[in-house]
Amino acid sequence: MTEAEVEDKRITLAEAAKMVGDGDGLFWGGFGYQRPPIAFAHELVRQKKRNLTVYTCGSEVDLEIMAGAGVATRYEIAFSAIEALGLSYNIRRRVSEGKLAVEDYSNLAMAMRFLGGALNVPFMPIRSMMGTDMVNLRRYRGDDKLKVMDCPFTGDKICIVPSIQPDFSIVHVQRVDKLGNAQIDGIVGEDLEGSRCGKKLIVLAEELIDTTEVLTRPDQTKIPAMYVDHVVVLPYIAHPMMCHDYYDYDLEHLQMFHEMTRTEEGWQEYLDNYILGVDDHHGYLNLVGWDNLHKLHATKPWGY
Amino acid sequence: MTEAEVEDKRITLAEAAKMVGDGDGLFWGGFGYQRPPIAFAHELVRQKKRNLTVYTCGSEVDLEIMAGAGVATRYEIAFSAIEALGLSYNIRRRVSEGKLAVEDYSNLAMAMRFLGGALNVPFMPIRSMMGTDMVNLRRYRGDDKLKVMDCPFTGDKICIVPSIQPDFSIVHVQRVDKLGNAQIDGIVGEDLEGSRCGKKLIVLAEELIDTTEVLTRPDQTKIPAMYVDHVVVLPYIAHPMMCHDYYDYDLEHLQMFHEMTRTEEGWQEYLDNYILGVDDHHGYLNLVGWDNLHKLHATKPWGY
Amino acid sequence: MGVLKIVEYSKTEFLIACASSHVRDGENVFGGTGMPLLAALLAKETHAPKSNLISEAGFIDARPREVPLSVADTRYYYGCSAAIGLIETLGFLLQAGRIDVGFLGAAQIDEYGNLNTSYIGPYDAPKVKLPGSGGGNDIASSAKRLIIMMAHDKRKFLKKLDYMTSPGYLDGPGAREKWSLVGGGPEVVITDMCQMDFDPDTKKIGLKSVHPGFTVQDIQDNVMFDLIIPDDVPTTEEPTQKQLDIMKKLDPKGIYLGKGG
Amino acid sequence: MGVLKIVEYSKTEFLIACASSHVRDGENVFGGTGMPLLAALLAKETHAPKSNLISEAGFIDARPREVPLSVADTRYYYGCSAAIGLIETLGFLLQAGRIDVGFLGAAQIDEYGNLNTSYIGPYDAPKVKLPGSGGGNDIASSAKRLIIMMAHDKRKFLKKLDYMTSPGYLDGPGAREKWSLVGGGPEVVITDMCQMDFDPDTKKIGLKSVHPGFTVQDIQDNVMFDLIIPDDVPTTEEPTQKQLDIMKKLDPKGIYLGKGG
Repeated sequence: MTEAEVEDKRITLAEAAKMVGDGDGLFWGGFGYQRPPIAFAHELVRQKKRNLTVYTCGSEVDLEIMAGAGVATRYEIAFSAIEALGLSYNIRRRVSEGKLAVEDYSNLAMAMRFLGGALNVPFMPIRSMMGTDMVNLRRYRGDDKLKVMDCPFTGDKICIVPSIQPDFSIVHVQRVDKLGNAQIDGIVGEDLEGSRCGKKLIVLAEELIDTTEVLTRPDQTKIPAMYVDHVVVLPYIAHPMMCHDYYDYDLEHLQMFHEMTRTEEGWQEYLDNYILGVDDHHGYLNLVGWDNLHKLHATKPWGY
Repeated sequence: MTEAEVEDKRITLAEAAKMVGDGDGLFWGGFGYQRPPIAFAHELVRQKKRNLTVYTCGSEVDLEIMAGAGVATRYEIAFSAIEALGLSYNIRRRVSEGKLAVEDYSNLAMAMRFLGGALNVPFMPIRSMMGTDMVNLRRYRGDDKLKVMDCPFTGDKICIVPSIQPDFSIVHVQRVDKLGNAQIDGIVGEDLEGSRCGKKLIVLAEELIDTTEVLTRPDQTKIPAMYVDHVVVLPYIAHPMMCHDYYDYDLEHLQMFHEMTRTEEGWQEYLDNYILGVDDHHGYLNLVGWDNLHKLHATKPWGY
Repeated sequence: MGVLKIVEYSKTEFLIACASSHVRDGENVFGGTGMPLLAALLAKETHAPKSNLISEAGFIDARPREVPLSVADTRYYYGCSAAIGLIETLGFLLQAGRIDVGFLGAAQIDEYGNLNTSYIGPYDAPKVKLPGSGGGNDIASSAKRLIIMMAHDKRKFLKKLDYMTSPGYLDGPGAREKWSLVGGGPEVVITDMCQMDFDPDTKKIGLKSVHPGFTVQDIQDNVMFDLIIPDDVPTTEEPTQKQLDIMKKLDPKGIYLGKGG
Repeated sequence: MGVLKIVEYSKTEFLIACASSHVRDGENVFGGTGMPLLAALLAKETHAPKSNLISEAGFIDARPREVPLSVADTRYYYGCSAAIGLIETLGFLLQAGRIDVGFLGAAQIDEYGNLNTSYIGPYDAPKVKLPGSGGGNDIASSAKRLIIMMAHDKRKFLKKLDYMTSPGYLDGPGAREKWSLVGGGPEVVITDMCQMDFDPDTKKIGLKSVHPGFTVQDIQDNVMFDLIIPDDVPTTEEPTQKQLDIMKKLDPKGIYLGKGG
C-alpha cells in the first residue's frame, strides 16, 4: 500500500477559488517579488469575490490586484508597494476612497501572528511597534489590534499581537506531490507559519513530483501533506513576479503594470485586458506570450 | 575576497569545554537517540566542571553522564530515560540523594522556551501543563517556573513559560564549514531554536565542508555562521547514540552502559574506563574500537 | 497469558492488538516507541491503512521498515513524507488539534484518568525519579483522544497520584474546559487484565471489557478506587492469526514483542 | 548636484557613498533595496570587507552579482551562506539584538528621528497611503544603530508627524528604555543637503555636516523644527573615484544609480 494510491488532492484553479466565500479571510503567501500566488488573485477577480480580508506581510502586485478589483476590502499587512518600482497606486486610491481598510502591523508582527495561529495559541509577544502610532491608532480591530503589557517575569514592556487562523491559507511553492507534500527552494519568507495557520490550505505549485521523490528526502518537505486540503499545479503562477529556480520576474510587464495603475483608467484597462479578458490562467499566459515567458527561465546556479 | 579567508572558528574539544565555567547554563542539543553531543559531555566530565544547569527536552545518555559524574546539578528538562531501554538510573539516584534538582516541563514547553530565547522575548504561551502538578509544584525556579493567565484577547486560560538564554548552546550537526555554517540531515528536534537561544554557540560536527559547498545551496544551511562562536569537528560525537546519515547507535554499548548504570559501582566503573580513563575523544573511540565503529556506518538510502 | 482457543499469543501481543483496534482509518496518530508504536503500525497494516503515523521528534507519515528504539530514531526517516522537528509536531500539529490519537503509558493513574510519569513518593524527597512528561503532558492536553496502556497493579490504580504529570479529566466534568485544554481526554485504558473507559457524565473510570482469563473480581481487587462496573461486561476480543503474523513481521527480532512472551 | 572638484558624481552617488561610510567592518547590516543596498555593498567592497549583508526576506551574508529589486529577489541567493525566512531575520537576528546597522527611508521625520512611512494626512481619512512599516518599525525598534536616508524638503522635516510608523527617540531621553526597545535608535540622517545626528543628552536632531554646495541657512530653511547647529559645521566628504567606480560596477545598468544622475 502506498499513499499514492489513496488520495489525489489536485483540483483546478477555478475549483480552488470557488471554495473561497465572500467575506472570508485569507493568509496570502509569498514575500516581495518571490512566489506570490498571483494566478489565484486573478481567479478570485474573475469569480467576482467580495469583502475578503487578506493577511500577509507584504505581497505586492497581488495586493494591488485584489484591492483594485474590489475583491478585498480589508488588509492586515505590513507593507504595500512594488519595492524598487514605487508606490502601490491601487491601494492608495482605494484607501483614499474609503473602500479599503488597512490595519497596519510590522513585518515581524504579522509573521508572529501567523506563527501564533499555526501554534494555536491566542497571541505572540514581540518587541516592536511600542511607543509608536502602530500601537496607538487602530482601525476595525479596535482593542483587538494588539496589547502592550508588563512581562510578568521581567517587568519589561512587551507587545502582544493576536494570532491569526484565517479561513484559508493560499501558498505558492515550487513542487508538490498529489498528496500535498510541498517543497520550497530559496527563502521561505513567512510561508511555513502561514501555511499552517489557516483552517484550510490550498497549495499552488509550479511542478508536480511523484510521492517517491518526497519519501526519499523527507527532510526537504517544507509543508507536509497533512496540512494540505487542495493542490493546484500550474506554470508561471507568480508572473510577472519571480519563482526561485523556475523563472525571473518579467520586469517589462511589471513596469507596465505599475505604470498603468497610476490612474484608475489605466488600471481598468489592465484589469479588462489581462484578468477579465481571459478565461483562465492559460489565457493569461497566452496573452503574455510563451516566447516572453521562456525568456524568464531560471539559469543554474543563480536560480533566476 | 571570500569569507573563507577571513575566519576559522575551529578549536579542539578540550578548548571548547574549557570555555564553560562552573555554574554556567547550557542548552543541550540532540533529541532522543539522535545527534546528542556526548563527546562534549565526556570532556566536561574530564575537565571536572561543577554546578552546571542543563536545558533540553530529552537528551538521554549525556544527561545520565553529567548527572552521574556530578557535573550538572540542575536540569530543566522534559524527559529522562533511555526510551525503549528503560529508566535513567544515574539521574534517579542523584535526585534521591538530593544532588540533582530537576525542574519539570513538557517537551513542547521546553521547545517553546528555546524559541522564546531565540526570539529574545521574555516568554512564550502554550496550551499544555495546565491543571496538573507541572503547574502546581516547583523547585528552585519558584514563581518563575511558569504562570497561568487569562488571554487578554480570548479569555482562554493560557500557560506562559519563561524564555531561556543560557550561557552556551551546545549543538551537534552533521556538517559545518570553518565559519560555522551548519547543515543538519533528518529531523532537527529542537536544535534550530536551541542553537539560537544561547549567548554563545558551540557547534560540534562530524564533517568539515568547504564554504563553497555552503554558498552553492544556502537553503540547506540550518544554522548560519553568524550565530556560531566556535566549531569542533570530530567523528562519532554521538556514540553510542546515532547521527543520521553517518552512523547508527551502538546497541551493544548502549545496553552495556544502561546495565552498568543500574548500580553506583557499575556506573563508576564505566566512568573510570570510558571517560576518565582516556585522554580525549580519540582515546574513547580507540577503546570502543574502530572495527566496532565501522560496523555502525550508515547505509543509503536508510540513513542508519 | 498462555494459550487460549486455537490462536496462541503472548500478553504483549494481546495488548498490542487490543490497542491497535482503537486506531481508526485516516487518523493522525502519535506513535512513539514500544507497544504503542507496534499498535499503530499494526492498525496501518490492517484496518487503518490511511492512518498517519507521527513521531514527536519530527517524523510525519512514517513507515519504518524496522522498529525504532527512539522517537528520534533514523529508522523513522526513509519513506516518511516529512522530517522536521518538535515545534512542528507538538506545536503546529498537536497543539493545533490536528492529532486524533495519542498513546501514553504511566506508573500511576487515578479514577479520572490523570497520569503520573514523574515521581514515586513525595515531590520534595522522591523515592523514584521517573522519566517525566516528555511529550506526554502535551499529548494528554491536546490529542483528540488518548489511549492509555498500563501494567495492572493495585499500586498503580490510585485514588490520589503521587504527582499528576498529564491530564485525564483532572477533577471531573468541566475541568478540561476550565483550563482551555485542546484535546478531548482519555478514551480507554488498556491493562493486562481489562479495558476501561470513562463515563461521559461523571468522567470517572469504568470497566469496559475483561481480558480472557480474568474476572471482574480480579480487576476490582487490583484498583484502589471505586470502579464503575456495568451490568454486562464483555470479554475483550482476542487477536487474530493475521494480526499475530503481521506483528511478527513488524518486529522479527522481538525487540518489543519479546522472545515469545 | 553636478560637477565638484575633479571627481564627477551624481547626487545619488554622493548619498550612497556617504551612507556607506557609516557601515563599520565586521558589522551585520540590513540592506534592503535601493540606495541602502548599494551603500552596504559599497562598504563591503571598500572599508568593511567583513560586513555581513542581510535581507529581511531571509538571505544572510549575501553577495549579489546583480542588484536585487526586492528584498526577496533571488539575486540575493547564490553565494549567500543561508537562505531562510522572516522569523529568522526579524526575530532570531534583529529582535535578538544581533543586527548592528539598519537603513530606513521615510516620507516624514521629526526632531527625535521618529519616522512616518504610512500615511500623509489624517489617519481616519488619509490623503496618501504610503508603503507602511514593512520591516521598518522592527528595524528602528531593534537595530543597534539606524541610518536614515531622506529627500530634504520642508514638508518632510516636521515638528509633528502625520503618523509615527517607526521609533526614533520617541518623545526624548529615556523613552526607548521605557518601552524596552532592543536597539539604540537613529545615529545619522542623510539628506541631499546634509548629515544630521542626535544630541546624546536631549536626543534631538542636530546638524552634523553640510554637503558641498549647500549652506547652513539652506538647511535651516528646510526644516520645520529647531535644528541644533554646532559652532563649527564641517563639509561632508565627497566620494572618491574608487567608490564611484565600484558603484558603477555594482549597478552597471543604473537601476538605482540612474542613467547619470
